[in-house]
Amino acid sequence: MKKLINAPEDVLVESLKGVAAAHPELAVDLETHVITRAEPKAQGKVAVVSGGGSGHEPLHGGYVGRGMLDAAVAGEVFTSPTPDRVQAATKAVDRGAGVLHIVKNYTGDVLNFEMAAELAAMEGIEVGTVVVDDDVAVQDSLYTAGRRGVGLTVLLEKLVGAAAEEGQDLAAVVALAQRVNGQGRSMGMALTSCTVPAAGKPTFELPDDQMEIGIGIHGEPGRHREPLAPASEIARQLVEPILADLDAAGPAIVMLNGMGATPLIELYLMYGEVAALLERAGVQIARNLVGDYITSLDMAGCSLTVLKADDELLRLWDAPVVTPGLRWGA
Amino acid sequence: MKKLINAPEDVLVESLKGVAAAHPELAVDLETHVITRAEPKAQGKVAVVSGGGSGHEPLHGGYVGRGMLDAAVAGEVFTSPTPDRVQAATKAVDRGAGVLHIVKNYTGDVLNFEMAAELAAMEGIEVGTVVVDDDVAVQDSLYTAGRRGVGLTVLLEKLVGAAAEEGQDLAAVVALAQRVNGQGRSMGMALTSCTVPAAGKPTFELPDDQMEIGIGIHGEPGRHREPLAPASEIARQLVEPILADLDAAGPAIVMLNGMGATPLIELYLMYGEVAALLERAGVQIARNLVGDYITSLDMAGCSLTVLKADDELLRLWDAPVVTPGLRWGA
Amino acid sequence: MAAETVDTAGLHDWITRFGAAVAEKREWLTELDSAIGDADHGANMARGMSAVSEKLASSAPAAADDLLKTAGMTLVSSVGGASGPLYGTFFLRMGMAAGAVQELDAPALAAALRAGLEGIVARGKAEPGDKTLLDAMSPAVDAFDAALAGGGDLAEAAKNAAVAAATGRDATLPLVARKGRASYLGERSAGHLDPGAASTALLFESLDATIAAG
Amino acid sequence: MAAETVDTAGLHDWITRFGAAVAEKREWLTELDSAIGDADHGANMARGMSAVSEKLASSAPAAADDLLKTAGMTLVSSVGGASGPLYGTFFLRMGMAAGAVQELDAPALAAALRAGLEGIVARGKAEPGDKTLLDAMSPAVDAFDAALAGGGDLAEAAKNAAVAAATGRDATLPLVARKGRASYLGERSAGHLDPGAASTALLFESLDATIAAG
Ligand SMILES: Nc1ncnc2c1ncn2[C@@H]1O[C@H](COP(=O)(O)OP(=O)(O)O)[C@@H](O)[C@H]1O
Ligand SMILES: Nc1ncnc2c1ncn2[C@@H]1O[C@H](COP(=O)(O)OP(=O)(O)O)[C@@H](O)[C@H]1O
Ligand SMILES: [Mg+2]
Ligand SMILES: [Mg+2]
Ligand SMILES: [Mg+2]
Ligand SMILES: [Mg+2]
Repeated sequence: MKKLINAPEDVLVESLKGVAAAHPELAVDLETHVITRAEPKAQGKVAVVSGGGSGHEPLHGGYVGRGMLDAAVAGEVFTSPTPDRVQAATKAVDRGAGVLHIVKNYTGDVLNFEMAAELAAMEGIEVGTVVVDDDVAVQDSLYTAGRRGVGLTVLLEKLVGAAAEEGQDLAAVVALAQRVNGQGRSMGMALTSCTVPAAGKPTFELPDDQMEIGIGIHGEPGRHREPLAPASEIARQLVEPILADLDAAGPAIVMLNGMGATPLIELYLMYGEVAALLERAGVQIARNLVGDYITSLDMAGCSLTVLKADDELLRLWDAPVVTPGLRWGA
Repeated sequence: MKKLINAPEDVLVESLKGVAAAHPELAVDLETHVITRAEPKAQGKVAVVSGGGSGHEPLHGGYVGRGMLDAAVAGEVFTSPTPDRVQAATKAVDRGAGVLHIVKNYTGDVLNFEMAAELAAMEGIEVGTVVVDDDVAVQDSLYTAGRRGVGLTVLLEKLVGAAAEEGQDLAAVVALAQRVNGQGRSMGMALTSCTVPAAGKPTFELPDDQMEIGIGIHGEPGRHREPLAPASEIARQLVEPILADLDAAGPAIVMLNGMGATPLIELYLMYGEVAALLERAGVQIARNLVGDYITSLDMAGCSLTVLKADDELLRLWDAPVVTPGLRWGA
Repeated sequence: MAAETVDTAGLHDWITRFGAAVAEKREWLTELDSAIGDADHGANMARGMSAVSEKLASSAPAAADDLLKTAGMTLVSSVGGASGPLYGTFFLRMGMAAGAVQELDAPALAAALRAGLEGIVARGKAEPGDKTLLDAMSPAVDAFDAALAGGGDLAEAAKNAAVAAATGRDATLPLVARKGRASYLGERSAGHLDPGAASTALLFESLDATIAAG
Repeated sequence: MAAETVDTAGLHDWITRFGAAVAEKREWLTELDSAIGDADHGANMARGMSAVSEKLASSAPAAADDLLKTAGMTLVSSVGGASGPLYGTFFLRMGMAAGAVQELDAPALAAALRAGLEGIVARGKAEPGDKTLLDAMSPAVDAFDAALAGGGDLAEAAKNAAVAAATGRDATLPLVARKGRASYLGERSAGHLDPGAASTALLFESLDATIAAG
């Protein structure tokens, strides 16, 4: 395992120390692993909280700031944070107008945030929850854990953060979150596995001439493995399952995301391929992101997220955002 | 070789296509590989041009935009662009107030930009040149090619871009560029080699328990190889040679840069280590960047850049910048 | 002949043995989770159980319910992931069922285990055959009950439960996961043991060892 | 007996042979550059020489200077890197020295080669022993001159130049680089052939083959 770390068990806290050193505009609690804005929002505003396992940086801590999250809770690598820490974040940012929990659909995240919401209710804090489940690689079914929450989480945090920032109430913010979740889909692939520091070796072995299609963001193996293909073919394998699941004709916000070890030159190349396919299918890309926004440690690969947009979503998208990971308009 | 590409020989143009698709605010010439702002600066403003081999993204194309570069010229991977293309960029952005060429100190870059400046002179365009040579891994000497230009290039492009944007004349912009180059230093290290697409295999082999200290940004082997060490020790090996060469006590702008395949969680961890060492040495980090700003394809590793700052440099640093790679204040 | 009750010290011993087993098998649990999950089950359980040990070392409650609830709360607040709330709920519900007593006889322990199991079902909403820790825990608790119903003693119940848990763990091998992270793999999840079922088998193996030693 | 002059077609043949040699040895040149540079010398030279071939195929100039200058300009505008301006300057200066003639006799070719060499020195400011392509080119041009001065013919001059270039290439092996990318390696650059010296040896090997065939 080759990583810029000291002891594997210290990775999370030491990385948070670096975040604290780099971003005086954030308050980083090294005990609870909760990141909040140094300057909290005013009383009476809905607070937006997200969190999950670490290893997806800049998600979630990098999205704390004006126009996006009020707090992020960082779990151990790939492990949902515990309920007491989610509750600590919830209490820290509640401004009397309720708190939205943005949860990615994994059993661990759902259970821990559920328990946290129970704790919050006991203390009289109103909590709304959205469970993001946008990953078309996973067949959805009533009888399974359902689809995973992946790339759409980034777009949702931005849009919902803008709505909360402009003073929308909890019901409106929750409704917006549900709506965004309903009209966004993602699909990912990997060229290599990632290596969890505590495990010390790659989660899966992928021969030099193979790739995994349909991976999530935790080094889980994908839906299937196949021979390494050119970017144009990979693009097709990302675009088609999304469009099979979502009628995305019309304006859209599109993200081509790197998994952590994919250089930008490749991401742009893939974006060119993907944008051409989408546009041929009638998707009008109104806004886009190309870069590392929700990663999987040192995995090489990428994911595509397509969110159907409208004037309201584009307005919220363009609203100012000032976070380490996304910044514009201010 | 595992990359998100089609044919190796098409990587550059196809990646530029993606840049064009992602950034309507840029004009990308797929013939000359020149990237300019879609909305050029007004007549009478100094233009700032940079360029070099590709594979360092977001450098340089990702720094074209308001407050930074007017044009970037993308060479083949790790190969300086040719003089005619630099000249095409120079002509495209000249607004009658002269053009600054920002050149990283490599024989190829220096020779090609030199020939381009000769071509520009023949057409009556005044060109000033700064050759960035900040890499303390390389011993400087009158009899060698001198130090390489690496991370400082990013900070210099930002600062000089701000000065040009606010209307400083060519002499002032050149003087600023020289001053910045004089008071910034960098040092890099690699955990893995990178793979040049056309070569198809890693430039050097690095055993699983070894690292290279003092690498550049072209997959060149470093000054020496040694056993893989903890982040704290690596931080020391980056900080010490910089401080041995530069009296950096006082305010500074610091960049901890990823080489392309290093995840953000590791970069933040390294930043924590580096910031602590610098502060112990009397460096007051006034501004910082942590992320992938000048990369080496898919190399894993990082580099540290320290630039002595003062009120004037901090003012220019804080000036609005709107580019794909750096954005704030607007 | 083994004792017919287990006291708070015995429950503590069980938890200690489980912690040791998890620490010993940590890499194996993580390996199982690498194949069909995210390579952290060993780390998760080891982190949680070492937090429990520390907590109980600093102040070991005298009552059975306090001990079990402390273990549960500590797991909930130190593990995260799926296994944290699930194992945490198991011990919390066991504690609630056990009540403020100093020792449990065989039927009381059976009732507590059953309550723990039901707590996991209520939280995780998995069913037998979904390829989760339930596939080890549910047959184990059933076997415990069946042994008592058949006139067996505590030792026999614990032994049978341990065997049933191990059998249940092995039976997850061919299953296609329908809950948890492994479910994302679809058909590819078949052919691998479920990591949670593997740690649950350790839980009942440890209980058996405790009773046998007691 | 070989011809005592080389005409424009002969120069064209030389360039074609050089292009073919570079294409054939492309991977080797890149490998040499991987060891002490940035793994692109083969790609650079191949890209440049194939651009030159294409250019000359579409319109081959009749005069020696036009031919050489076209080759030089095409290299300058298609290669980039260090080798583009250097090899480009070499052919440009050769062309300027050759003048608007249809053929060059041995002394004229010698003068043109010398002018090309001096162009490289003026551009790159390297000295013999710096571990650059000069270490092959400088002895090659010297050997060419020496053969003529000693009464040798064009063929002998070309042969001796090729041998001197190859010897010069091999002599770069132990050198510590002082110019170009390899200089960043310091002492570690010793023990490797210089990639540019290797391509320059191909240049003179091709010249020798052209003259011998002519
Ligand atoms: N809904 C559920 N009900 C019961 N057990 C579950 C459920 N979901 C997951 N599990 C168990 O949790 C185990 C995984 O635990 P762990 O790896 O620690 O958490 P995570 O999946 O969050 O990484 C699985 O092997 C499975 O036995
Ligand atoms: N200053 C110089 N003078 C002469 N030759 C040089 C000089 N610098 C570099 N070279 C030659 O250029 C070769 C490298 O060419 P190439 O790899 O194509 O360019 P780059 O170094 O820009 O990648 C070196 O092997 C060396 O022979
Ligand atoms: Mg996990
Ligand atoms: Mg090069
Ligand atoms: Mg797991
Ligand atoms: Mg080279």
